[in-house]
This record gives sequence, C-alpha cells and structure tokens, in this order.
Amino acid sequence: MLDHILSILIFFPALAAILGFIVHKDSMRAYGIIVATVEFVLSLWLWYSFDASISGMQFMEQANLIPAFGISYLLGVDGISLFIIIMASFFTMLGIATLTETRRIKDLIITLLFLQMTMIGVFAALDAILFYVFWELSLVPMLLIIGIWGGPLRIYASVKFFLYTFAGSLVMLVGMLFMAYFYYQATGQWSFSLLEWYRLILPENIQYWLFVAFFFGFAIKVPMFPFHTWLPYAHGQAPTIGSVILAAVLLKMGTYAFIRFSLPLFPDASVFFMYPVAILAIIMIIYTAMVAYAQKDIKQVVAYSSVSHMGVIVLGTFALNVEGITGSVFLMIAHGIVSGALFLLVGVIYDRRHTKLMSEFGGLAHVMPKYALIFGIMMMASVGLPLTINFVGEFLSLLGFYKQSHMMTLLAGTAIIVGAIYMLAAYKKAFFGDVTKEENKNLKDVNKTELLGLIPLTIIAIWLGIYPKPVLEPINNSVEAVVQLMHDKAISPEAKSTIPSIVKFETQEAH
Amino acid sequence: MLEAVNVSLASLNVATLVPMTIAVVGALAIIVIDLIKGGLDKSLYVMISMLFLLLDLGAVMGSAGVFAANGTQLGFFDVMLIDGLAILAQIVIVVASMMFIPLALTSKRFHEFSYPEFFALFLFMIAGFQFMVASDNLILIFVGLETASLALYPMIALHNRSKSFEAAVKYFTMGALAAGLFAFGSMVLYALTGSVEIHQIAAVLAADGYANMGYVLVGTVMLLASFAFKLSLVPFHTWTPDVYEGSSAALAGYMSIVPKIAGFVVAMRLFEFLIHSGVVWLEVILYAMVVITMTMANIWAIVQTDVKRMLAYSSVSHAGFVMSAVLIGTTQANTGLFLYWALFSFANLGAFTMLWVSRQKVLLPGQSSDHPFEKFSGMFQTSPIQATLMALFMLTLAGLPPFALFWGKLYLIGAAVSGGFTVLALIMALNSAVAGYYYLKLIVYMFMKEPLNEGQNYLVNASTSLKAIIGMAAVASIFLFLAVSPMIEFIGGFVYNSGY
Amino acid sequence: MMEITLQHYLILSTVLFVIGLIGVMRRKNLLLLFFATEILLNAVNIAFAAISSYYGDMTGQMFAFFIIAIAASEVAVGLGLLVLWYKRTGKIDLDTMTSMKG
Amino acid sequence: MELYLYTALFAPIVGSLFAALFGMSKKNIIAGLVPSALLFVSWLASLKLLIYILGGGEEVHVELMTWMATGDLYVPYGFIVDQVSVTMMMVVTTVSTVVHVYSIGYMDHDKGFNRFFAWLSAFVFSMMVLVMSDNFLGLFIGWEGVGVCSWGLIGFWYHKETATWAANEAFIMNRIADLAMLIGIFLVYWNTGSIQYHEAFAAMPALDTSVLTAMGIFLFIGAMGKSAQFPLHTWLADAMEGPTPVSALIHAATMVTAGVYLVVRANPLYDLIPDVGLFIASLGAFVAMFAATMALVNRDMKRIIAYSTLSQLGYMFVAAGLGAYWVALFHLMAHAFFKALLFLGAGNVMHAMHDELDPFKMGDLKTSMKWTWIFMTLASVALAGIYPLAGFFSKDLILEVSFVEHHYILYTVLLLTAGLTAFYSFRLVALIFHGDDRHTENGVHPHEAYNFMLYAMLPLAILAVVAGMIFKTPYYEMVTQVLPAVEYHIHNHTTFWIMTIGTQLFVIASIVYAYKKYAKAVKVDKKVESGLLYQLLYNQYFIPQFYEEYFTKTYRELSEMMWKLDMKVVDATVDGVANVFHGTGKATHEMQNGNLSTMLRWMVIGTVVLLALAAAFTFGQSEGVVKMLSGLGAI
Repeated sequence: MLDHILSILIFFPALAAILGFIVHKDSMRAYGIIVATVEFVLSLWLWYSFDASISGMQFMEQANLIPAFGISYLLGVDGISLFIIIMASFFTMLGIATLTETRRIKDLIITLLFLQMTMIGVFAALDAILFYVFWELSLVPMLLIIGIWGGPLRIYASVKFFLYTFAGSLVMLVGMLFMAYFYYQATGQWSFSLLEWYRLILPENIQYWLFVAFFFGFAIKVPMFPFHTWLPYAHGQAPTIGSVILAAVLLKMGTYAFIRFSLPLFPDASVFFMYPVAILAIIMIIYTAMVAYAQKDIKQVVAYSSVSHMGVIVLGTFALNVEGITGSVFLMIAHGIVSGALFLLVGVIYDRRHTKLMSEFGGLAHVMPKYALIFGIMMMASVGLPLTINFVGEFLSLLGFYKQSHMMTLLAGTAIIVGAIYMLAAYKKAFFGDVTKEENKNLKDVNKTELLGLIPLTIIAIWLGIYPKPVLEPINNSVEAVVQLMHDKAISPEAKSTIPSIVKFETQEAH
Repeated sequence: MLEAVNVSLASLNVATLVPMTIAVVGALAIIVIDLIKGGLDKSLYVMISMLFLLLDLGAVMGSAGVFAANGTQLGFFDVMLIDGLAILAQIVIVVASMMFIPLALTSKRFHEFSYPEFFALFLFMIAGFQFMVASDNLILIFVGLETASLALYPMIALHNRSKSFEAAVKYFTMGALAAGLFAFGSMVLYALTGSVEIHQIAAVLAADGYANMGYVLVGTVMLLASFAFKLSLVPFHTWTPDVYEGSSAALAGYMSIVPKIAGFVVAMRLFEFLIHSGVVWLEVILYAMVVITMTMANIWAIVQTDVKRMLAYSSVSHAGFVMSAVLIGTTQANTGLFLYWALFSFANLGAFTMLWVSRQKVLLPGQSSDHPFEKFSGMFQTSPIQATLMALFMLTLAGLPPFALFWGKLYLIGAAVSGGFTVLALIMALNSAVAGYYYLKLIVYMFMKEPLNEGQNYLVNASTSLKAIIGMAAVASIFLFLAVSPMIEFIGGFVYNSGY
Repeated sequence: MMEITLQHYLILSTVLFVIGLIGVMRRKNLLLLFFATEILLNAVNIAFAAISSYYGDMTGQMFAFFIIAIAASEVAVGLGLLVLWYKRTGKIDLDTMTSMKG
Repeated sequence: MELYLYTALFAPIVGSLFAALFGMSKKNIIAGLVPSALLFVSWLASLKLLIYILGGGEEVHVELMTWMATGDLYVPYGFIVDQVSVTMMMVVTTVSTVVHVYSIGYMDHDKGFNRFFAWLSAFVFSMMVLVMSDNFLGLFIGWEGVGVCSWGLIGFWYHKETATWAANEAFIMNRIADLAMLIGIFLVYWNTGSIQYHEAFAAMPALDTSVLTAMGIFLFIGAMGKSAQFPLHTWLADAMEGPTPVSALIHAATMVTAGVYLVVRANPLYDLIPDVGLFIASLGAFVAMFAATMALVNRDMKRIIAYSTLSQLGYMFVAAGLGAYWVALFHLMAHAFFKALLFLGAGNVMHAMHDELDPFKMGDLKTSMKWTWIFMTLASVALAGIYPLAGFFSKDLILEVSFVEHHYILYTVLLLTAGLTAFYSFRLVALIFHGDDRHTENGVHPHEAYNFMLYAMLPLAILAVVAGMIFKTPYYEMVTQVLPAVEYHIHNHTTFWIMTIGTQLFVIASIVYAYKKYAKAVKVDKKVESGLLYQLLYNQYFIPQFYEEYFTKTYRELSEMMWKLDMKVVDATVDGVANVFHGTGKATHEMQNGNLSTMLRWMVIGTVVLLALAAAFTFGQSEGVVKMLSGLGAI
C-alpha cells in the first residue's frame, strides 16, 4: 500500500466526493469529517514512513499517461512537498470540522473534497503536465466555493480569481511546452518529467525566457506584486473555509513551484533575476503591509498580510542558498498555519456579527477573552515573534537573503515593523477599548467546535516555533539537494559563485 | 471521334469509392422506403441512417487498413485520393454523424425529423463531405462541397421556423458567393498550370519557380476566401452565429464539427504546399487570420446573451485555433489538428446536445431566443446533474485539464512551439484565458445565481438516446486523456505517411 | 481586326465576375441576388472553356459542366428557400431579414 | 549545577502558565502566590549559582536541544551562566520577586489580577532567557519575549485608549530597533559563521574593521530600542500607562537595561571598534542630559521617574561605550535596586492618591505614609549618588571613568546631569511628601500601603543602601574574570578628593535647592513657565508631536494612498485589460448586424482586401514585412 500511498492520497478524497453524492445531506458533515480524517491519518502515515535522511524523491509512482508526447503519471514527495501535503489534508479536515456554513452543505463538502484532491496532486506531481493538470483543476472548486458561498461581490471575485490565475498559468504552459521541446531537441524524446528536465542544462538566454514564462504563472498564484489584486477580492468574498484553504494551501502552490521548477531548471536565470524578483518581493512586503494598515475590514487586513508574508517567502526562495530556501519552505508551512488560523478567527466573529468591519467591534477582549487570547497568540505568530512558527521561517529567509544583499534585506526586514503596525493596530481596534456597540455586549465566546479548529493550530504554531526540527530537517535535506543541483547546473561563473556548493556533497563526490 | 478507352475495373480501384457509395445508397434506400410506405416513424430512419453510417465507418476502416499496409490509394483516374488525411477526416465525419443522428429521437416532436427526406439529405451530405476530403482534384472537391452544402441548406430550413428560413437563406446566399470564389480561384490556378489536381498544380508551380506569383496569389486569395467562409474565419464568419441560432441546437453542433473538418483537410492540401514552397504572403495572411479569428471571435462571444450564439462564436474561435495547424504545417501540427478536432467534437456535441435537451417547443415569455443565459440561472439547484454535465462541457471547451480538449490544445500549442511560432503559441494560450470568461459565464449562471423561473425543465426534450449521447460525450470528455496517446500515434502515423 | 486571344476571354470573365460581385453587394432583392451569384459562376465558366481550349485539355470543360450542374442545383434549392420565405413573410427584401444579429 | 540553571530559568514560566490557567476566571490569590513563590525558587537557584561562581566555579554551559539547524546554521537552545549572566540573573530575580510580592497587594482590587501575574512571570522568563542565552538568537528570543510582555503589560488596562496606544507604540518602536538587531545577527552569522557567543567572538578579531563596525552599530541600534535611547526614547515615558509594578520591573530595573547588557555581553566586539564605543558613550551622555532636562519640569510622577531611568541608562552606556563594561554592569545592578524601589514607592503614592499622578496635587504625604516617604527618600539619595549609598559607588565611578579616559566633555555633561538628577529627584520627593496638603481639597484621604508590600520593598531599600559598599569588591573580582579588568583610579590623590567631594557638594547643593524651592508652599512662576525653554522641556522637545505629525500621520496617509493606488491603479489596470476585451466586443459586435447584404459585403471586402494585400506584396518589396514576421516567429 505504501507503494501507492500518494495515489491513494490524491484519489481517495475524489472518490469519496463522488460517493458523497449519495449521502444524505444531514449526514454529510459527518461523512466529510470522516473522509478528511482518514485522509489526514494517511498523510501522517506518509510522514511516518518518510525517510528524513534521504534528500531525493520518495514513494515514487510512475505510469505512462501519454507516452507519445512524453507525459506520464509521475508522483513523488521529498522534504519540500511532504509537509505541504500534510498541511493540505490537515486544513481540509479542520475546515470541514469547523464548518459553520449551513447553505448547501453537501455541495460544499463535495467541492472541498475535490479541492483536496487537486491540492495534494499539485504537490505530489513530478510531471510538469500532471502538475499543470492539478494546478488548473484546483481553480474550479475554489471558483465554486467563492462563487456560491461567498459575499455580495462573490461572482466578480470568483471569476477574477479564476481568469487571472488561468491566464497566468497558460503562459506557464507555453513555457513548459518549450521546456519539453528543448528536451526533445537535446535527447530526441519528448518528456515532461521534472526529474528528466533537471538533467537538462539550457543556454542562458533560453533560461531567461523560460524563467519569465514560468514566472507569470507562479507570480500570479503567489500572488506577487503587481499581480496580487485578485487576492483581496477572493479573500474578502470567500467564505471562511475558502479563505482558510486559499491562504493556507493554494497560495503555496506558487512559491512551491518556484522551488520545484524555476530554481533547479533555470539556475542561471534565477541568479540573473534574483534582484528583480527580490525587488518585487520587497515591494510586496512593504506596500501591501501599508495597504493592510489602511483597511477597515479585518479580513482584508489578514488578506493583505498574507500577500506581505508571501513576499518574505519569495525573498527567501531567491536567496538561492540553503538557509534562505529552507526558511522559505518552512515559512510556507508557518504562513499556512498562521494565516489559516487568522482566517478561521475572523470567521468566528463574522458568524456572530455578520460583519467584518473593525469599526463595528472594539472591546472584544472584555466579552470574548478566549477568542482574544487565541487571536493574540496568532497575531504574535503572524508578526514573527520568536518561539512561534513564523519566526523560524522569516528569520531563515531573511538570513539567507542577507548573503545576497544587505540593503534589500534591510528593506525586506521592515516586514517585522510594518507587520507589527497593521496587526497591532487591527487588534487594538477590534479587541481593546470599551465595548461601545450594544450588539457586542452579549457575544458568545468561542464555542467547542471552533476551539476544535483553533487549539490544534495554536499548538502547532507554538510547537513548531519552539521545536521546528522534525519539519526543518527533512526540508533542509531536500533543499540541500536542490541547491547542489543548481550549483552543478549553473553555467555562468557568477551563478556558480552565487549558488553555494554544499560541503557534504562535495566530500561524497571525492570518495 | 474519341477513342474507346478500355478501363480495367482493377485500375479504377473501386474500393476507394465504397464508403461514399454506402452513404449514397443509404440515402436512396430511405427515399425508396418512403415511396413504398409513407408515414413511418422517425426512429426507423434514424436507425437506417445509423446502420449505413456503421457500414460506412466499416468501409473507411477497411481503407484505413489498406492505407496502413500499402500507403496512399488512388482511384477513378486518380480523382480519388485515399491518403491518411482522407481516412482520418472520414472517420471524424462519420463518427460525428453517428453521434448526431440519434439526436433526432427527441421526446418532443420536431418538424424536420418527421420527413424521411431529412435523413436522406443527411446521408447525401455525408457522402459529399467524404468526397470532398477524399480527393486531390479541385473539381471533385467542388462537387463534394456543393453536394454537402446544398443538402445542408434545406436541412436547416426544415426546422421550420422563420429564423431557420432566414438562417438557411443567409447561409445559402453566402455559400453561393463562396462557390463562385472557389470556382474563380480554381480557374486561375488552372489557367496558370493547366491542371486542377493539387499535386500537379504544386509540381507545375514549383517547376517554374512561382514566376507568376501575382496570379498565384490571386488564385490563392479566391480559394482562401472560399474556405475561410466554410471554416468561418474572420471576416468571412458572419453567417456562423446566425445560422447556428436559426438551426436546431443539434444541427448547429453538427455544423460546428463536420463541415469544418472537411474544410480543414482541403485547406491543408491546398495551402500547405504553398506555404512550404515559400509563399510568404500566404503565411502572413494566415497568421493574421488565425490570430484575428481566435481573438475577435472570443471577444464577440463574451458579449453574447444567448448560449447558442455564444457557442457559435466559440466554435469560430476554435476553428481559428485549429487553423493555426495549417499555418504551422509540421507533422505534429497536422496531427494536432485531427486530435484537437476529434476531442473537440465530443465536448462540443455534448454542449449543443445539452442545449438540445432543454429546448422547448415554444419560447418562454420574456425570452427572445431559445437559450438565453437567464434560462440557466440557478440550474444547479433544480437539476444538479444536468448543470454539472453542462459545466463539464464548458470547462472542457475552455481547455481546462484534464478534460479532453486540453490535450488537443496542449499538443497543438506544443506544435506551435516546436514549429518556432513562439508568439503564436502565446496568443493561442492567452486566447484560452479570454475564452475562459464566457464559458465561465454560463457556469456562473448555473451555479451561482438563484433560479429565475420556477419549474424550468432542462430535460423537456430528453430521451434515452439523447441522454446516452450526453453520457458518451461526458465520459469522453473526462476519460479521453487515456486514449490520447494511442490517438496521437494513430493519427501521427497516418498524417506522416500521407506526407504532411 | 484584332485576334481574340485567351487574354480577352479572361478579361471578359473577370469583368463579369466583378459585375457579379458588385451585384452580390448591391442587390437587396433576393431574386436578383441569386442572379448575381449565377453571373459569378457563369463568368468562371467562360474562362474555363477558354482555358480548356487554349491548353487543348478537357479538364476545364469538365469543370465548366460541373459548375453548370451545380449552378442549376443551387437555383433549385435557392428558389425553394425563396418561395418558402416569400410564403412566410410576403417579402423578398433582404433588409427585412434581420431577426438575428449581434 | 545544571539543575539550578534550569530551575532558575524555568520556574518563572511555570508560574506564568499556572497563573494563565486562571487567566479568565475571577481573581484568585493563588494565581499571585504561586508565581511569586516560584520566582523565589528561581532566586534561590540563582543565588546558588552565584555562590558557585563566586567560589571560583567554572561557567555553567548547557544545551537543552536544537532549535534551528539548516545549511551551516546551527542554533541550539544553549544557556550559559557565567559571571556576567549570573549578575543579571540575580538582579532580575531579586527585583522581580520583590515586585511580584508587592503586586499581590498592588493589584489586589484589579479584576485582571490573574492575568497580570501570567504576564509578569512570562516577562521574567523572557528576561532570564535573554540574559542566560549563549547565542545571539537565544538572546533575541528573550529580547522579543520581553517586548511582547511589555506590550501586554503596558496595555494591561486595555480599555484605556492611551494604554493600548502606548503599548503599540512601545512594541513598534522596539521592532524598529529589533530589525537592526536582526541585521546585526545576520552580519555576525555570515561573517563569523556562527551565532554562538564564544565562536563568534573568537572569529571577530580576524575580521575587517568596517564589517565589525557595521556589526557593532547594528547591534547597538537594537540595544537603543530596548534601552529607549534617543531617538527611540519616546515609548518609555508613554509606557508609564502600565501598572506601576510593571514600570518598576520592566521599565526601570530589567528590560530597559537589556541594551546595556547586550553591549556588555558583546564586549569583545566593541573592544575592537573603539570609535563605535565613543559614539555609544557620547549618545549615552547626551541622553543622560537630555532625559534629565525633561524630568526637570514634568508634572507626572511616573514620567519623571521614567526620564530619570532614561538618564541613568545614558550613564550606563557611557561606561559601556568607554570600555568600562564592569562599571556599566555595576551601575545597572545598583540602579535596578533603587529605581525599582522608587517606582514601587510611587506605586504606593498612586494607590493612596487614587491614581493621581500630578505631584502638584499631593504634598505633605510624609505624615500619612511614613515608610513610603523613607523608602523613596532613600532611593532618591541613592539615585543622587550620595555616599555611602549604592549610587555613589556606581554613578560616581562612571564620572571617574570618563575623566580617566580623558573624555572631559562627557565628564562635564555627566557631572551637570548628576546635579540635575539630584534636583528633579528631590523636587519630586519634596512635592509629594513635604509642603502643603494639596490633596484633601480633592477629597483624597491617603493611607499607607499594606504592610506586606512595605516588607516586600524592604530588601530593595537595604540593597539600595548597601549594594555599592558591600558588593563592589567581590563583584569586581568576579566579573573581571570575563570582562576587561580595568581599574579606574585617579592617580593624583588631590584631584581624586577634590572631584569626589566637589561632586558630593554639588549634588547636595542641588538637593537643598530643590527642597527650598518645593518643600514649602509651591509657587508657580508664570513667567518661567511661558518661557521658551520651559515649554520646550515640558513638551519633551516636541519630539512626540514631531513623531506623531511626521511619522505616524504620514504613514497613515501614505497607507491610505497606497490603498487607493492599489484599487485605482493596480487593480484598475487588471480590470482595464479585461474591459478592453469586453469593450471591444461591445463596440464591434454590431459588425454582425444581421443584414445579409452587410454579410456579403464583408465577404467581398475581405476578398478585395486580401487581393490588395497580395498586390501590395507582389509589387512592393516586402523585406520589411518579412523581417517583422520573422520576429514573430512566423518564418
């Protein structure tokens, strides 16, 4: 069974979703929870069976899909994707368990299970086209989640989300086709297998063009400035569950893809574009943090803060050294946990008051102390307090990039300042002060269902902040392999010197 | 006095004619049956047509076997040309027709299907298309084209609504103009080369090194205009939305597939040799036409208010997309053309059939056309399965992976990439995004809006056979990716062995 | 007296064809529009016949015959549609035929 | 010894978590007692370690577990107890134990009692992490931890707008400095390859001076934020919004001295870059003077003490900057005791006066609050540096250091500041405890604090008296094993005595002046108060206003602008692209007007255009076109 665990992880939710059509709608939630829990346990099993000391791919599966065009069903996980997969199944479980939506709940759960399939597929796929299939397919359930269960502007938001990311990924698709074509030219064989592509060393100018093509797809997904404007709408209109999964998992597809595709395929281009990308990342960090500060809707604050943090992730990725990339992968998980939790928290108050405007609140700490506490912990995690999960990632990302540029890191580092500004300001507006609004005087504190979702997240946020090793170590091993691959593949001396060679691997070669 | 010519039956290679003959015989049989005993039920004719189509398909497959073994077959004084393209196109034509004909078995009674002539015309039309693709001779192509077209016009008109008449008249008149242009173009090429066989023309032109480039271009322009009409390339596309709107959804779906594949094959035969011989002008013009057709049709589709018209523009856009294969002209591109069209036919037929099953006899109050978007408002809540299927077809048409059409797109854009058409590849890709908008629009209506009119029945016209067709199309849309590889190999082999 | 060469036939054919085209563009009466399309085809017929004779090749004439046959069928179908349309609306004016657009 | 180390370190967090269990329920005395007891345990453990170290024991160094390890980076949870950290541990645990016990009384009627202790003990834990870590990042954990606890405690009364505002201000200002600190850490890592103290410091002498300078500056900027040095000083005065025990513990004794501790800890680095040291010293002297001047005229009891803290921090930085690390640390310790005492006394006064902070509305409290009066006077004497109290031994030493090091300007500034210090301290004491009764008219009837609170203060009072005298020699001997052992003696005996006695006289004169001016009836001199200088000092040199006007407001407006930009430009562009398609469609779909004539014309026009293009192609030379198309990849 372990040989096919990835396939099982991918298709079990989809199968369950299809069978779910038969389940009665009153029992649907229980069904969803059971399915998602089984899936989560399976993903934990994956972790348990995962050999952290191996840097390469594990649990590989291969089957020919379209051999005539070199497309295969190729799966595998390494330290980079493992935890994102676990996180995807974790959040789906949590999301279904804490669901407060009552309208068309059966459809919602089925949609979520399909979404889960696509999410896990993206992170497990090692064939570019397979990756693309899941990548695109993930748009549909999300479109429906936003479009059906969203707010007043839901149609606009969902269509914008869909078309924007769709357009970007089509450019990426052309890039993939080029990549396959170059592979064809080099070897006389079509192949979309990433592992095959890794062996291809492309001339620099081609790398540049392909890097740009892939960049469009990824940057829109991340979303990087200036392609980020779909995100506030999507978050603003999406139901809680949608925002949670969008922020926690879907955005990670972009940054993950940078590490999976852009860096190892185009090492020279990555070095060449390091500064431009870093500049975009820095703009993302500061600019969106400022925009977040100007927001009146607390969900928008969290949404823009998401963009801002994704900037740090991108920056860490383009540090092109082990510290930075490991940090960025870790931060992906950290950001998933924290922003997921923040969106859940926003959902809690939205369920009670059906508004997300901060001016409607104030003094919530008096009436909802537990809520305020959890929100406070998550806020502190979000601003990167040491011993919370975000700090490890942010620190490593910035540390990594500092090797490349002092000034830019200094600018990017303002993330910790501007992040604190909007978060604290928002917290102050919503939680501190006196309770002024009559409606807020009798608000119920978080209930058991909500705690069920929030407490595990809080525990993870602190646990992995204090002891990140179980996650950091596998990531580190895989990232070292990626960096070494980049170093070996780099053509220009500049790139060779920018991307470090890992000592460990050098000694192995010597023997 | 002409000498008596002795022609041995073997040299005629009658086998090349068998598929078309079967279709013609089928048509005649239907007429004869009607003569003997009128008033028979339409299901009889449907099944007879089906039978003959099956025979037809068998014959095509037979010639496919011959082709695979012996290569291109010529027949009837070299007028018939059974090469890979002809076989592939015939397969698409016949299979698509087989999927169309059961659509006549609606639960509501529609005027046209009660006439046996309809089915006769249908089979004649198929024979016409088959002739069109199975020849290298401009005369036969012209005859085939006109046979098919002249059968098609009455079929549209038989729908018996004023819009249908209008559509038929428009189509007919423009078709007549196109016929004139085709004839003129053939005449110019004939004047230049003294031959009406495409390979002969190519050989003669190549021999004198395209000395009369100006005249070659005049001929090319005329032929191009004529085929642009058939393939609905902008600005020769204006008939498409009107004709689709005027005809029944089923027929519209059919028209978006079969006549075009016939057109593509002829376009490939005619234009690719020109492009490969360095007629830069044609390449430029085709490039522009492809881009304009794809883009503008998409843009116009965005602003449509009727689903069928939207689908009409979308099929124009798809045609533009596929026309790029002719422009690129590599084996991969030509393979992609057939692959794309085969995959497209399932999704498109599925979508049109979905419209067809929801088609009322009379317009609902407040509706100006048969299938306005509002009609589908909130469809998911009243009939979830139909809505899901419709959404599936929309997503397939939008080229969303892993649904069938995506693989065609992938392969064709891949062909553009390997053909060196970088910018074209990008334009093709981005057009998919634009197209995404209007396909989504229907999904938005179905899933995200509240139902407008209570009791809107989306299955008013459904019958087992219609459902079966939809199911087939849906299954094909989802699972056809499994067959893509064999298809590529099969098509690729045929295309390559035909020298394209 | 000037000898009539292939050139002249071709020019005549082209002129006729252009007349046909103009007719197609200008005519608002459906019946006259059909005439114009017939002119198109017959213009081509002249050329085919002339070229055929010039090359001493029968193909052109064959083509011309086929065109004649097709033109005849076209007329049959076209007039049929025309009659139907006339029966329905009582008009054969093109401008009344605009129920579908956009 | 490891057991003691862990006990000292983790006892506070256990107390914090224990109190947090009661965080949302009603006041429970247990929630105060247990953390206090645990802190006492922590104090005992620290004491044990101190005795061990004093007895010549090896430094205790432990690694609990790995925190982060990736690439070449290896960060453990490593803790070290050496001469420097044990000093800090003693200071921290002593003051915090006292403050905890005191708070049981002080927070008696507050409904956030339990929460208070959770925060307070958490703070102590963070502070212990800060001083005990064996690497920069561990220090940073504590650094941020104290920041967040400070945020929670300043904003403890979160219903007050000013409190929450001050909390956020403190946090954000500290964050600005923390960024520099992080950059400093990055520099250390990438240049020395480690962030462990001993490895990093060992590698530093081999490094380029410019790199070291950058390191030193960035780390110091970090220290500036925590220690509220100019220009990041405004938060400290505003932080007085928090409960007074918090001010005593965090904003006087411990957290604000973390910056000094950092410089002391990084002494191997700063020894290599004397220029930066001089800058630190100069800034310190400036802040000493600058803060003292603001304290002169302020009318808020707690703010006056806060400014005095600021001023004393300046002294410490002078010492640290001049390389007299042990002196800086010594003053840090002495200052912690008497300043905490002063704050706690102020807390008693506040309680008695129903949270009145303006000393001009008090007066003559010595009758009703005798012990508080004695304690505060003692603390003020110690602060003023009168022999033989603690301040004399530590503060005057700093004056000597600057003299011996030939920085006479610094010396002069510090001497003047000493006078100012004495003046404002006794201005406060005189206003509160002497003179007319100005509070009864406001309906306030003061009473002394609980006895156990006074007992709690007693150790501090004793320490404020004896710390200098008794501890100096053993401390010196202990701490100079790791810190540079420089004795600062003025070799000329005459000069020494003139200076010492002169300073004492100058200070006493200031005290007398303050008493004369404020111990009797308070006269308000309108002319002075409307003067420019007074206004300048009273408004804190208009710096808070300046910050509000030019930073806070600008940032807010800029943010609003960015939002508009985001919506009106970035997003509008995206929508614009979509609208181009939609608009084109709307504008051109009428080309299909349904009229057959038009359709036919389109066809004919299309053909004619194609013919025209063909003609153009044939006749015109089309090389340009070819070129253009090859660009498109068409050829």
